[in-house]
Amino acid sequence: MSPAEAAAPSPSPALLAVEGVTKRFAGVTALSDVSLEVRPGEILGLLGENGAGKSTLLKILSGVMPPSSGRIVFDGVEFNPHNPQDAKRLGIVTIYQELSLIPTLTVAENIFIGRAPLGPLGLVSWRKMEEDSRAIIARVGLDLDPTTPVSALSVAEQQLVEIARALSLKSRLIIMDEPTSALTETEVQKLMSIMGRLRKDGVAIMFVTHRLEEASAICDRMTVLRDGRLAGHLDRDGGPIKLPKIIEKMVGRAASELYARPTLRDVAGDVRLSVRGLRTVRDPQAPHAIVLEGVDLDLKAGEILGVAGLVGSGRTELARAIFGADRIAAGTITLDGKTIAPETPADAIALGIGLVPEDRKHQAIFAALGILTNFSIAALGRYSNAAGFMAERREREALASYRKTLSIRMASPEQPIEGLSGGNQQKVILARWLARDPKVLIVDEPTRGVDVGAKAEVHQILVQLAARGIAIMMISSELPEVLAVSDRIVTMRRGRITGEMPGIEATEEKLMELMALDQTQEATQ
Amino acid sequence: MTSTTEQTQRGGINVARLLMSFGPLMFLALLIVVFTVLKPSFIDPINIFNIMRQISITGLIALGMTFVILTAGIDLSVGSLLAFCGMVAAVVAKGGTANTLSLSTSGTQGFGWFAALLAAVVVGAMAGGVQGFAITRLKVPPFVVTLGGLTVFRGLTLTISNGGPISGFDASMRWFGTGLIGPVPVPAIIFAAAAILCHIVLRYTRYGRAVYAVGGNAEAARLSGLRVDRILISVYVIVGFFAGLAAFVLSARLNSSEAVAGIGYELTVISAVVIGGTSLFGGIGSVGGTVVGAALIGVLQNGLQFNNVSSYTQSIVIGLILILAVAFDRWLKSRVRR
Amino acid sequence: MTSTTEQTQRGGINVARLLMSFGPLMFLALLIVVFTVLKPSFIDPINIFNIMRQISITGLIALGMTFVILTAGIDLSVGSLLAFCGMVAAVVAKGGTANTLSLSTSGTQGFGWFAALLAAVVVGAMAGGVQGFAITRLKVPPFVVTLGGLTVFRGLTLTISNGGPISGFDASMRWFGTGLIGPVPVPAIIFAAAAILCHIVLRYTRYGRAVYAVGGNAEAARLSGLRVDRILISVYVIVGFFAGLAAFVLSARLNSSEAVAGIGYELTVISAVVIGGTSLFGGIGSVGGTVVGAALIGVLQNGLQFNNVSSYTQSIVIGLILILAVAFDRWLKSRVRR
Amino acid sequence: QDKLTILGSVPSLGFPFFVHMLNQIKAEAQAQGVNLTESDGQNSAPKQTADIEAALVQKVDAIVISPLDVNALAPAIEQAVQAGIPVVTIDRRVDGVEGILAHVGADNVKGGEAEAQAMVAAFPNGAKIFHLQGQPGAGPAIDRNKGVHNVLDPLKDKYQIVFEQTANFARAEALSVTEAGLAANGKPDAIICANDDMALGAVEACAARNFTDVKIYGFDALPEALVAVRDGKLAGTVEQFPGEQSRTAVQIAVAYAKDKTEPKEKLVLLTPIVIGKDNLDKAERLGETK
Ligand SMILES: Nc1ncnc2c1ncn2[C@@H]1O[C@H](COP(=O)(O)OP(=O)(O)OP(=O)(O)O)[C@@H](O)[C@H]1O
Ligand SMILES: Nc1ncnc2c1ncn2[C@@H]1O[C@H](COP(=O)(O)OP(=O)(O)OP(=O)(O)O)[C@@H](O)[C@H]1O
Ligand SMILES: [Mg+2]
Ligand SMILES: [Mg+2]
Repeated sequence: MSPAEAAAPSPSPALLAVEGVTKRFAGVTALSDVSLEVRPGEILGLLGENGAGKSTLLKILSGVMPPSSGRIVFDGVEFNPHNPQDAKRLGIVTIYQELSLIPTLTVAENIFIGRAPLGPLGLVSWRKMEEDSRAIIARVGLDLDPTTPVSALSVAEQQLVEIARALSLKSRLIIMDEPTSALTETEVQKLMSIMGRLRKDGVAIMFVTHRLEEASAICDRMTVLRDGRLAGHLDRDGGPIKLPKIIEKMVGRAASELYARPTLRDVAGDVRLSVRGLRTVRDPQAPHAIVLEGVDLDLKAGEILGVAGLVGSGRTELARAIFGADRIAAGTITLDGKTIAPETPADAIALGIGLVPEDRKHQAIFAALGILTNFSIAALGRYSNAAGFMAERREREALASYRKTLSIRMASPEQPIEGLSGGNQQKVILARWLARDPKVLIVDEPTRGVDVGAKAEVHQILVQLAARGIAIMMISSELPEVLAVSDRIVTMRRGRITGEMPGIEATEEKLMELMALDQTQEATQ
Repeated sequence: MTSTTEQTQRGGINVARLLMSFGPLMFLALLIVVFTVLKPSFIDPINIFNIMRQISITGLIALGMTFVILTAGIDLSVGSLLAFCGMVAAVVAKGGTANTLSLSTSGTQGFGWFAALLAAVVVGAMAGGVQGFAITRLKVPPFVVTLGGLTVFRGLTLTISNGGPISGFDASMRWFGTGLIGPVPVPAIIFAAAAILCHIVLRYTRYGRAVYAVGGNAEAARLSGLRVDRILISVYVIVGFFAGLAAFVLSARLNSSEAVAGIGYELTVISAVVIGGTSLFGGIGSVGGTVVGAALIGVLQNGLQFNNVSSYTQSIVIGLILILAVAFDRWLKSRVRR
Repeated sequence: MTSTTEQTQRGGINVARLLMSFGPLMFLALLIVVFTVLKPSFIDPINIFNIMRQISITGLIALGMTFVILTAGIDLSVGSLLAFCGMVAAVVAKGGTANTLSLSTSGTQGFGWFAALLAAVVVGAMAGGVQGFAITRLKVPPFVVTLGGLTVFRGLTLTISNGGPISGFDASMRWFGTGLIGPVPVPAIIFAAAAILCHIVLRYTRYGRAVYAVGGNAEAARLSGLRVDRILISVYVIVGFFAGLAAFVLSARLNSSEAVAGIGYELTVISAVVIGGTSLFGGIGSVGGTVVGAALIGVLQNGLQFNNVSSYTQSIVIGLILILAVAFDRWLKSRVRR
Repeated sequence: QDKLTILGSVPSLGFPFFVHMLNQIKAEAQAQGVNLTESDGQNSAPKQTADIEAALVQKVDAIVISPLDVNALAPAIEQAVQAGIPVVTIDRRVDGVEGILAHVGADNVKGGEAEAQAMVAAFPNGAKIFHLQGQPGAGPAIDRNKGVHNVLDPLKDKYQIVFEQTANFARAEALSVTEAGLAANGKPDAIICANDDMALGAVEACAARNFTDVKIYGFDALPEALVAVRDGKLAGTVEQFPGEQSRTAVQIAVAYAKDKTEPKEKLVLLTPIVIGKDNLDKAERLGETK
């Protein structure tokens, strides 16, 4: 396993060298004897399945936690960061997988955290901070008022703010842990071009993603982890690194076709869910959230409806409105021919509607609680007897079976879910809703942070559910995913449905056209 | 194959958990040993039962407070509510506010112990419900609502009783405070039974799961279909119920309901819960921890009094030991995790 | 084109913000109007200055508490610490614990007011620092540490003073409690100056913004490279400093340092902060809010007393109005955002 | 408008003793035909000070006050005196303020002495004693404690205080503390308590252990304690005549406010007595014990 250095014509000395790093948590060895190098002006992809140890490695590099053993050399000097500040001082800037903005502060303050621009008298100049941050977020294509509190932003917007912040810091090494997991094509393209520019300036970048096309397109080299061990390095060989090669390294066997195009299934089911003229009010807590401006939509039993749209197009808002999570101003929703008006998620769930929300950390997981509780919380009725006592054995059996089908990597059902890798957390949340067996399942970014193998499994599961007659609405920012599983696809823009086509006819180009019309024209209204 | 791995893994985590929960428990054991060495009669059954009887009042309320704190709430009104419920119980037991001072033990006055008990717990639960309603519907933080409750209930109590106590209950009522079953004081038995019940509810029922979930992440709980508001209201009803029950037992024990009862209890009760490992930010904690926390405080106070330590020094020692007990627990946990 | 949109947007938000912060403020104004209508002499400058002097003690501590609560912490020890610092100031002012009761106003005894002031604030800040250290290093939750502090500092105070008060300070020291600058009481001026300073620190310094960041999400703040532990320790130093300052002013005002001073202040102080809109979960709040909160409580107490409302009824009314004031604020906020 | 207004201020209406005091002030004010502004110090010197300040703004004609603390209330009372308002203090005397119209009181130190002396009289051959003290730092607690020790310290050899703890003037705490004391030290001969509430708590603790012959002494002569004395549960309680103090104080204050009548005596000191079974009729509030 010798790193093939031949690819780079004149290999500059490594900026960062990781030598034999091991990290153990209680009972789990997350990393074992991992070594790698990053050179200035290079984009190194770090790949691996969920739980392979990518985030753990990156956290060690950015001073969040110390390694159990091993050595790190940065710029020729041994590097033992005790806290994130030590890393930051050397020019190591990190975008963490779990969003790490401060929700109570504004966008501008988050960007300038700890380094607010000072005016005369040494006092913070709010005006300068806001002006500068406006320019900074504009670089990643974000156009919002920098005085908005971060708690009012969507996940995608938060991710963009984090990226913008990281890019605005003086850096020699940028560590990006799944920065694109909630972004759509447009934003990803912008990020890629910025990364390209940084590479030219001699900045080193470590980049983690589960979207292999992305990785393949931008990475100069890749390091692949498997079960906490080094699985190997891959180099650009004239052209981009090919996906099958990556997958083989990741999973240890030859890759099969991952995104199978849907065959034209016979979806003759009746209309199960029907939405007419749906409008929502501006939510006082989230002034930034898109308002639906009259959405009409039909969802048939046994069908997977893909919903595509750019960040902020209103897809999440649509899902939340149907689910009773947000207040509806006008319009009707009918389920199996009966008009329904769910006022709370509990109402919607009782009617047979489920929602996997996009913001895992804030809206889905109970971080400190065990996996078992996280799994069964939406189906407590199913796993308890009439007297209200939990039927724990049944509950455990159910979890065990989902653990197998979804290949959830975990230590025990009692383990707090925060100890799981991001992708595995997502699988537990999916299992939560599968256990509920709803009539209508809405999944909002269902595979955010899920690795390729598991992603295919999730798609498989969605198809199987649909085959059993469940109506599925899938919101995803990853067009290949939308194309892979949808029987039918609608596109949204600014709170309206802008197009519809059968999945089999759709292409990325056609969808993009419907999704992305010039937004700036309408911005002033 | 997989099942064996699972089992050993589960076993491993359980041992770790047990050890972790041993933090306050080990400290409690240590205290008992130290006090016994200092004065062997400390461990006499009489004194142990004294301690159990003493912690039963605040302990009962602490059980209810555990529910509240698990939802990331707080109830500062418990001391005043205790006084209020006690006064209500006294009025019912005596059949009115006349004749408030007779110490007679004739069995015929008023409406009897059962009516008094019922009145105390119903009033307590209702008062809790009203506060829960203000918290969920008016969206006023629990701290503010129950701080308001603290002064309102005290004012109501003083108004009912015009500042004075109501004393002298019949023997059947007094049994709940002073009686024994075998050698064990009745209040201790009530507390133990309530603790077991609460443990079962929190650990083994759907409702208990929901309480933890609401405290762990209220928004996620809502999106998982839990009726968050109802659950929040319910925990304030529960703590109110326990304040009422504790009030009844206290009045029975003192043979008197006083307007000044329970002043400052909120802090004692919350400490018991927090020392027992329940997080003020919700979602983490257990009834077992609360019982240990209450016992720790009780043993500490009794042990220092037992050794006739001066009250000034007592304050200092109690404060330091409470901090040490929790610090020790944290230290132990950080060790086990490694 | 874009810039106009921006401006209107920003303007819009500012107006909204102002209106929102008007919640407790509007309520305060309403109360003042009501009390003035009931009894016009309520608005006499003398009475207004009385109120200002009355709120200055708890107000000063509330300023420090705002820092603590912004970091999602809490300090229950402030009342005891006030007594402790007051006693220290008294000992220094009198030059020892002998002669504790002389009411002489000769200027020659002890070490003078400046030494007393210095001693009070230094001891307060150090005591806060020790608590902050226990919170960050021993990982004991603030609630537990400062609850321990509450009993420890009280015990220390009683030990120093052997239970009794220390009284009789010289005129130069008494000026800080009873003096006037123009028509304005000195304590009110001290409070106002401190409030302005705190406002500037929290709003316009990097340190202040870091306090908000730590409270908003400590883990994220750490990941962003802030020294979270140092910031946490610093806020306890600040609240300790203010407890010391308040102790000095109180002793000067009462011409006496009492061992029982400040009992129950923790709740009054925390209420002022919370009513002022600061979230107990950290990251949200302002000094302006705290000042309004303190004023609201002060006006309410004074106004009810002014109208000779019976003490029991006062309790009930104060409790209800505090809840109402916050409920009104929440309601207003939900309206404005629409 | 021509009706006079006086301020009646007591340390804390949380305690029945002061409730009685204020009620008596109220009754006498009514009898004298003057308005009364009530003030509850809520156990806080700044609160009682604030009440006085508010009264000064309203220009009351006289102040009758039982100060929470003799030192801490001095500045406020001094302010009132300087504003030319007649002040009569009850129960506790404020030192060092010139120009107070009168003081009507019964000294807590003297009361503590009387309590201890009654105990000594009951056990001429010496006794094993528990002592329950009041809230640490509170004025009455300090004074009563001082009184008890004034008497017992010189007699250390015969009268041993084997257990001395605070129970913060509270009944429930007294019960727990006494339980601990009984478990640790066995049965005492006598328990001296700094107020009736604690004494009644001690009664319950002794009753639970069937120690019915322990002589327990209280302080304040509350109706409930008088009942207990009558029933033989308490050996005695100290009567300080708060009602008489209050009424006398109001009379003095009103007389001066009406037509500048100087009081006959500037200092009216009532001697505290211990009420036992045999002199129950001397108790001021016997009438309330039906
Ligand atoms: N704080 C922790 N405590 C215990 N185990 C942990 C902790 N953090 C991570 N782990 C474990 O370490 C392993 C590696 O996790 P890590 O987050 O590094 O995976 P990852 O490669 O980033 O996965 P993903 O692609 O899902 O983000 C996992 O098995 C995880 O359960
Ligand atoms: N009532 C609400 N409370 C909190 N957050 C909300 C609320 N309504 C919407 N949001 C958030 O605001 C964001 C904007 O919603 P919208 O539907 O416009 O996004 P989207 O089209 O799904 O695109 P993306 O999620 O990629 O930004 C969502 O992410 C959603 O989480
Ligand atoms: Mg990861
Ligand atoms: Mg979305």
